[in-house]
Amino acid sequence: MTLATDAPKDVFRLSMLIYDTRYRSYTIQIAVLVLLLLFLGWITDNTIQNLAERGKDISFNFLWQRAGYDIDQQLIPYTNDSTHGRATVIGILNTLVVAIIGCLLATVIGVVAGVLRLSKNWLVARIMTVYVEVFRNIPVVLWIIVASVFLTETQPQPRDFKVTDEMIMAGEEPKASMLFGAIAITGRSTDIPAPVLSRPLPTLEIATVPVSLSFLAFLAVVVVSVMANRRFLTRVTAVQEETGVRPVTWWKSLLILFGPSIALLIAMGLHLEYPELKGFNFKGGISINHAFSALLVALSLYTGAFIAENVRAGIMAISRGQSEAAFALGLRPGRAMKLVILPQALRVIIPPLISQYLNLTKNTSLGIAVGYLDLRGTLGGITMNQTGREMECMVLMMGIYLVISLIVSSIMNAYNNAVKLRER
Amino acid sequence: MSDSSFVRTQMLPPEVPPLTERGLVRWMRENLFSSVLNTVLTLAGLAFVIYAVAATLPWFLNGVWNAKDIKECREIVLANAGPEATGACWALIRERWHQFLFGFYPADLYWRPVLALGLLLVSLAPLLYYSMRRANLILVGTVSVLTLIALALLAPGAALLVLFAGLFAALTAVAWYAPQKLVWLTLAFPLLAFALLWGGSVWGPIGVAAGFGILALVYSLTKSFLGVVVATGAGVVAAAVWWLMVQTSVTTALHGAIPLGIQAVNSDQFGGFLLAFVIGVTAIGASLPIGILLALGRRSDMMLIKTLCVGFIEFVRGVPLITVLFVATLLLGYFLPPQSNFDLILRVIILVTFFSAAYLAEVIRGGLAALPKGQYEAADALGLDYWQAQRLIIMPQALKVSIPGIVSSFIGLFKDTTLVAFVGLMDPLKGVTTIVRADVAWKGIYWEPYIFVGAIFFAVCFGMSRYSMYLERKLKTDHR
Amino acid sequence: GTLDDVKARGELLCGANPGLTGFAAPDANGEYQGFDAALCKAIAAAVLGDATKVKFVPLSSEVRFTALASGEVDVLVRNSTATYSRDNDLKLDFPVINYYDGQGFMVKKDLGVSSAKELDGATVCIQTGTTTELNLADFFKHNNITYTPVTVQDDSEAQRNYLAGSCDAFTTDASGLAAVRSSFPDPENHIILPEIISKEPLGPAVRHGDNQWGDVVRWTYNALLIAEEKGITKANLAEVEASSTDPEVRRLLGLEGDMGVMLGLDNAAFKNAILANGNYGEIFEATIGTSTPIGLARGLNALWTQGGLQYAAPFR
Amino acid sequence: MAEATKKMQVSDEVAIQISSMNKWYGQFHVLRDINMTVHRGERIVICGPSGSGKSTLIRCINRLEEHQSGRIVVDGTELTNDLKNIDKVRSEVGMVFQHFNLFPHLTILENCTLAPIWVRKTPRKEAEETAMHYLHKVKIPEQAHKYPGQLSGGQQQRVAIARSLCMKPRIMLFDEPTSALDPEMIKEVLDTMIQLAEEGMTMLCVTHEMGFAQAVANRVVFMDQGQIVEQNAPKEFFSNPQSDRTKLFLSQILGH
Amino acid sequence: MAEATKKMQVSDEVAIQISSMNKWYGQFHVLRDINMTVHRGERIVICGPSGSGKSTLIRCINRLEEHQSGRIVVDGTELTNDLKNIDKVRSEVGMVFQHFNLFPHLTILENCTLAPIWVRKTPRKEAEETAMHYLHKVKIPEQAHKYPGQLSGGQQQRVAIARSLCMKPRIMLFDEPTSALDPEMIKEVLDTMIQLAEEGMTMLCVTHEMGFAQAVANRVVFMDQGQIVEQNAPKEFFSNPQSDRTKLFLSQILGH
Ligand SMILES: Nc1ncnc2c1ncn2[C@@H]1O[C@H](COP(=O)(O)OP(=O)(O)OP(=O)(O)O)[C@@H](O)[C@H]1O
Ligand SMILES: Nc1ncnc2c1ncn2[C@@H]1O[C@H](COP(=O)(O)OP(=O)(O)OP(=O)(O)O)[C@@H](O)[C@H]1O
Ligand SMILES: [Mg+2]
Ligand SMILES: [Mg+2]
Repeated sequence: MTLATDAPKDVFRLSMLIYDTRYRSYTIQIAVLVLLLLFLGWITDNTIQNLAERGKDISFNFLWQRAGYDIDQQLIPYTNDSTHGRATVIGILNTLVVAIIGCLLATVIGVVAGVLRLSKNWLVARIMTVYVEVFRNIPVVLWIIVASVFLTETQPQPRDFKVTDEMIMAGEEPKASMLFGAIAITGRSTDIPAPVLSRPLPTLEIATVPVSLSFLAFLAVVVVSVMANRRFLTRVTAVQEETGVRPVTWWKSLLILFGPSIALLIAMGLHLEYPELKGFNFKGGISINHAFSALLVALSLYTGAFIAENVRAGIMAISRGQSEAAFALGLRPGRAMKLVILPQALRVIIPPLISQYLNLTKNTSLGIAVGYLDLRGTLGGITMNQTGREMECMVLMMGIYLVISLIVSSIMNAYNNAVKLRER
Repeated sequence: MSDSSFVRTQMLPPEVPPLTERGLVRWMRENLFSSVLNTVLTLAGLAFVIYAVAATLPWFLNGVWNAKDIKECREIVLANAGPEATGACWALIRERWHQFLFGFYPADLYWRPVLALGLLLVSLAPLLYYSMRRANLILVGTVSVLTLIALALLAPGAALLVLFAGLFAALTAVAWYAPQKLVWLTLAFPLLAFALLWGGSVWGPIGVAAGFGILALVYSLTKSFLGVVVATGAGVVAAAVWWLMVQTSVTTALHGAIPLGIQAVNSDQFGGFLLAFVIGVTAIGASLPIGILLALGRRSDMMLIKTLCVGFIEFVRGVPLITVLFVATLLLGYFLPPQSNFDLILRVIILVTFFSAAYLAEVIRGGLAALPKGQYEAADALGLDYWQAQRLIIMPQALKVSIPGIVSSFIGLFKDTTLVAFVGLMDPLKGVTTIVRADVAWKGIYWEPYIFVGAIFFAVCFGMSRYSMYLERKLKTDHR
Repeated sequence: GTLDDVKARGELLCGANPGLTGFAAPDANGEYQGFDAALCKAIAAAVLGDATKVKFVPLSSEVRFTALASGEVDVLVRNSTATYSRDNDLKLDFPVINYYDGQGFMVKKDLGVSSAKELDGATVCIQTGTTTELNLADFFKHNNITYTPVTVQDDSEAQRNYLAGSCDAFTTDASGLAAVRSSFPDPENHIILPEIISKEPLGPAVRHGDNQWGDVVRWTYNALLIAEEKGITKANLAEVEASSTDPEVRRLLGLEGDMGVMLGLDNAAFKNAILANGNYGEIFEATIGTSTPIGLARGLNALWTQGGLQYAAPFR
Repeated sequence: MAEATKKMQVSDEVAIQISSMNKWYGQFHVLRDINMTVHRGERIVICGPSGSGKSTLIRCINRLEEHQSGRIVVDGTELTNDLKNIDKVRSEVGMVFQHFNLFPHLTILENCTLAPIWVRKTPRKEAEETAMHYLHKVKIPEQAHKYPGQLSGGQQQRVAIARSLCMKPRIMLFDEPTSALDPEMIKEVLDTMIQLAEEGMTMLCVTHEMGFAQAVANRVVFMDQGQIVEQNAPKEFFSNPQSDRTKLFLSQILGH
Repeated sequence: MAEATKKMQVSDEVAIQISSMNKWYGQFHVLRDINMTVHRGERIVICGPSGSGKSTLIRCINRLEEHQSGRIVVDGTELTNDLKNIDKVRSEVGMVFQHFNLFPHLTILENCTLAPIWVRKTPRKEAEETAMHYLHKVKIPEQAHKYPGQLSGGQQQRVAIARSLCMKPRIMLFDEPTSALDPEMIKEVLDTMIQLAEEGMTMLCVTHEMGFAQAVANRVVFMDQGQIVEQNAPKEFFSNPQSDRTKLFLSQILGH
């Protein structure tokens, strides 16, 4: 047996920077870092030069200047005397409201379409296939425009609702009338009754945003009833575990869930304020403009088509064996769906579902096609135009979109980690 | 228990199922009316279909194909179908179809984009079918015939036509005899397409190609003493120096000496589907290598590189494409040296490329993750270096698995090219439609251009998505 | 400066609105036509001696000023209103005003409205990214009445919404209103309200600080005006050139003096500019005048001699 | 032991009665004129070439497939379209599949208690006790709180058997319970099944494990082309097959 | 034959020298003070319970894993962090994996010629000839133009061996080459390995095939808990194990 000689001294040679696995990765990373810094420096330098040449500077002061333009959909008070900063907030809220309602609608549409696509009913399955394929394969901008055109071109005008004395004399009907006497869909907006309180609690002003105490109280009651219902259901489950029989719960649940809030609303004097034709337009009630509706409808239908595919794939991914095993154990189809198929399918469906939510949120920026004043329309549109601050507006706008996306995707990752199937 | 013993002496022949199990009756019972709920659904579906058809069919049927403006259209509909009827005015499409397809590309040069499209499809063949001779032949043959027909209709002149016929015959022959050789066309296609679409001096594309030559040269010269990764970096730097600093003067000089070229077309003349394809195909094609690098970087164990790649990917995926397009038009100018200003289309393509690279990186990462670790180990154990292992072992497998994902990225991107209208480019959906409707003759026309453009989008995207589903199924079976 | 760049390039880059009927829009061949487009062609003719050496860059209202500032275009001729903040904050220069306009309203006749002040509570269609939305807000605020804005992306969207009844009134520059109305199947059913709520001086814009280039634009435009004043048309130019003894005309046509060279151009520059599309009046009549479907009267844009505002400094 | 099992009492009571049953898949006549009576306590092994309809037959017995003509009576309940009858039959018949079909999102214990709790309305406590009892029986009580993905194939199949047993079925159906398993694991599962047989469970088992058939079956049924070709006590069946098809089949099965 | 193989000359030249080598995975000390000398022409079988570090040891020898202390000298080249040395060692050491790890997108022939062409820069023609030579040797020349997916496991493993041989390695490492195979196929592969042994290849083989060990090994190394517990000539190793652990292990292995 020959013995190994002593290990050679580990002297550092320059070539080790490249050949030695210990140093090589540092060499590469430092090289990349240097290149990156050079690149960033180059860009910064160019930017400074360009700004100087065009006589501009970087400043976000415009956010505190008067905006001067009007926005027709405002979730918090805004007038043309408000600042650009506030206009931006309006934009963000408008983006979020489309995104959130759109996600809900798209989920409903997608789940229904996905399930119907798997239905045994040939006709319905075919219709759903056509829906999914048509929507998925045509640009969403077209759908937004089509929705807008459809709403504006095919619906009646406010004055078609008008009933004049002559018409009553002649016994004529107006050309259009409100749905259930409460909802008016016109070529320019959808007007629905607004809930109004006759004995509201006072309103507080917090950081220039008015906060209605009535609303807070309502919210609190809802939260409490939901929690109470939870407690109730846990108790029911406990009873089931004791006796094996689950007590009938639905009406008690309903009572606990809705009773208190309804009582509160009645106490505060809730009634509906119906839209009424006054002058050129319907007044009173809540007016939902068509840019919003068109964007919402188009995005929900478009994203719904994708979600339908995810749902279908998710359900199909659960092998037939699972439902057969459940049936063989004597579970009814409904129970099998709830206890066996859905919990598994959801694991498959939810990750792509959330990335669809992300897409929908980003696609709200296409409201530009119908003039919807979301974040892009306010900060990245009119504000940018009126102030000429492209750099600041774009950076701010991308930053906000990024934050929204990152929040959504971190929720996705947390969920994925939580439901991962355990394997050996 | 001998009473339970039984032997069949005569085998029973199969019988036809009972009447209730056969034919239309059974089909209807099972597929339309199997339960109360199903019956309700069927009736509702039927009502919907009937309503939809009744609402739109007359409009289509009353369509006018031949009129000089919208007023004439309306008169013809009035005359043919009475005062209450509505009708489509397809005459607009008839007059302006070329703008929807080609934008303002010179009409006598339409053959160039058509030829480029034909070559694109041919050069995809080796990627899609690898070395399957029959599939290659069918694809190349069909494409050749269709392209030749289209070219003949555009009538670029008999001499050119004969030339093209020869070219496609040659390609078809290659597809049959040596399908793998088509890869050369694939590699040359980007420059070929550039030369065809933009025209101008032939030296430009050759100069660009020379850059890749320099990259390869520097890499192979320095590989032995710098190691593969560093050598790659050196090659890239050298090529960048060539492209950014040297190339223009050399090609200008060469063009001065030997002026070879065809009529140049400015990129602002690009529009319609030509523009959509140029942006879509270039961006996907160019983003593939970047996407691969990002995906590799994201899996790298070097912290800095990984962080950079993750940061880039997450950033791009977190912002809407339209903001990226606005950056291309509004901000890119700030980041580049003063006075350097290049073509809007080019700027848009560059940013869209980075955008889609981030998405492709995720697709490819999925493909890489699907590879068993053993493949890397086997490559290591055989002594292949990093790039060799990537090129010969890892990428061919990872990309094959990723093809469906890449195709759907492409579909998404292709649809999203319509957004360039918002930065002033002539996309088919909004850009061309807007200018067409600004014409006094067609003012007031609405649905027809959208239907026309939508139908083309649908045909292209649906075709591709079906194809990628087919591929997915095929890959599933041969990956057992 | 820009002049040298244009000459070196051999082509004028002209930022234009791709879809404003009568002012600028590409025709079936992709050639830009219209009142604004004609000015660009005239500038190209003056600088390069060839009216076809102009490349129109379609710009949306949102990117137009950036495009100019970043040098993507040499001159922006896109119905842009000259305002104080654009001049100073955006660092632009408006060398001339080629069209005096004002913001107005159009409503349907059967709405029964005869003054903009009666529009309380109305819905108004408006294109975003322009001065019009600020004017609109100011007007309603000043008159203490309310409105609901319907913001749209471009001109054709605005018209569609207006026609479909999405809004009661459509507001934009009066010239635009006229142009739009003319294209309706039933122009007689729409009226343009008498109120003009703003001054909208529209003109070509150039980058601040490049005075020579600004001069080129200004004097090319002035040349067109003087030509009209002096009765020089595209048709009679050769004749005038041969016969005229008016020293100003002779200077204008480059027959006398070194006027073109002083500006860094050719002496025949202004002759070429006139030859491109004719004089101001001819351009007006050919693109937006009463004989066109758009049918705008000269109004404020008549020569000063005819009671309008178009007044060119003397050519000496 | 094996002989002891076989000698167990088979009662006269009829557990399953199939008469003149036919089934088609579309145009394909998959089960042809099946007649078969299974007595309580009988253990029947069904074998036959692939595609002969064994699985289909077994699945018809708990109505995972519908038959088109003839009658199937299980434990006195006839299988018709009546949902109540189907529920009744399914809760009395346990089934074990080739691919186990455990619910991967539930622990072993939850897999076993799911049906008792929701179908039998057993209190959870009791259901869990029963489940632990059967998990003891199949020798994996210590895995109760793991997930199916964490167990080996043999263990999973034993859980599947325990899961069925938790419903206290009177009849058990097995569809090739060992064919997806590695050789070492087959033994574990067969042992469990033999133990079950010893306790007198009525069993129908599709399997190619001829050792098992010889050890525990009262009767071996051979199917081909959707028909019962031959049935007999295992001894006679293996030593003295009557039909040519059976002979051919046995030579292939035992030969290799 | 077997005895003949064993009597083959073992040279004095050292092929692999491992001294005081230690390796950790994070906190886990997986290889502890390994000392081992392999002479050229030696055939060593490594065995031991699962998780004892056999695979890790073998993978350290061609640097698929990095060791943290001690030295490994292969063919005179020390394995350090120097990439050049690593490349050198890898091109002289062939490795065969449990799961073959053939490249599924390349034909058998391409699998075999890939490394010679790209690493050794052999002309394609020559590389193909060599490849066909080794495919003949492992008795599957007729499969050269098929893809790995079309071959049985045993055939795939033989291709994997041929692929390694095409690099003309001086040392071959095998990591449980037969454990993923069905019994019939194991023999094919073992035959190939025996043939290789007869030709005098230096081999390190992790395997539980004790028959193989007795037939061809010069030495059997027994590992447990990351340490070499016992090594000896096969005859003594099997007939007269010294350590208790070895005895226990052998009784399990040979017993079942
Ligand atoms: N859902 C179905 N639709 C149509 N044909 C089917 C269906 N299920 C099974 N078959 C066909 O019915 C025949 C019997 O199938 P079955 O699964 O009962 O056979 P088997 O005897 O269990 O075979 P194996 O041993 O392969 O499991 C086969 O030819 C099969 O192809
Ligand atoms: N990448 C790794 N990270 C952490 N621990 C590891 C890693 N690879 C292996 N181990 C652990 O190191 C120990 C030795 O593993 P090794 O694969 O060498 O065992 P083995 O003797 O080959 O076992 P087997 O016969 O199961 O293949 C095991 O306990 C294993 O869990
Ligand atoms: Mg079966
Ligand atoms: Mg191992």
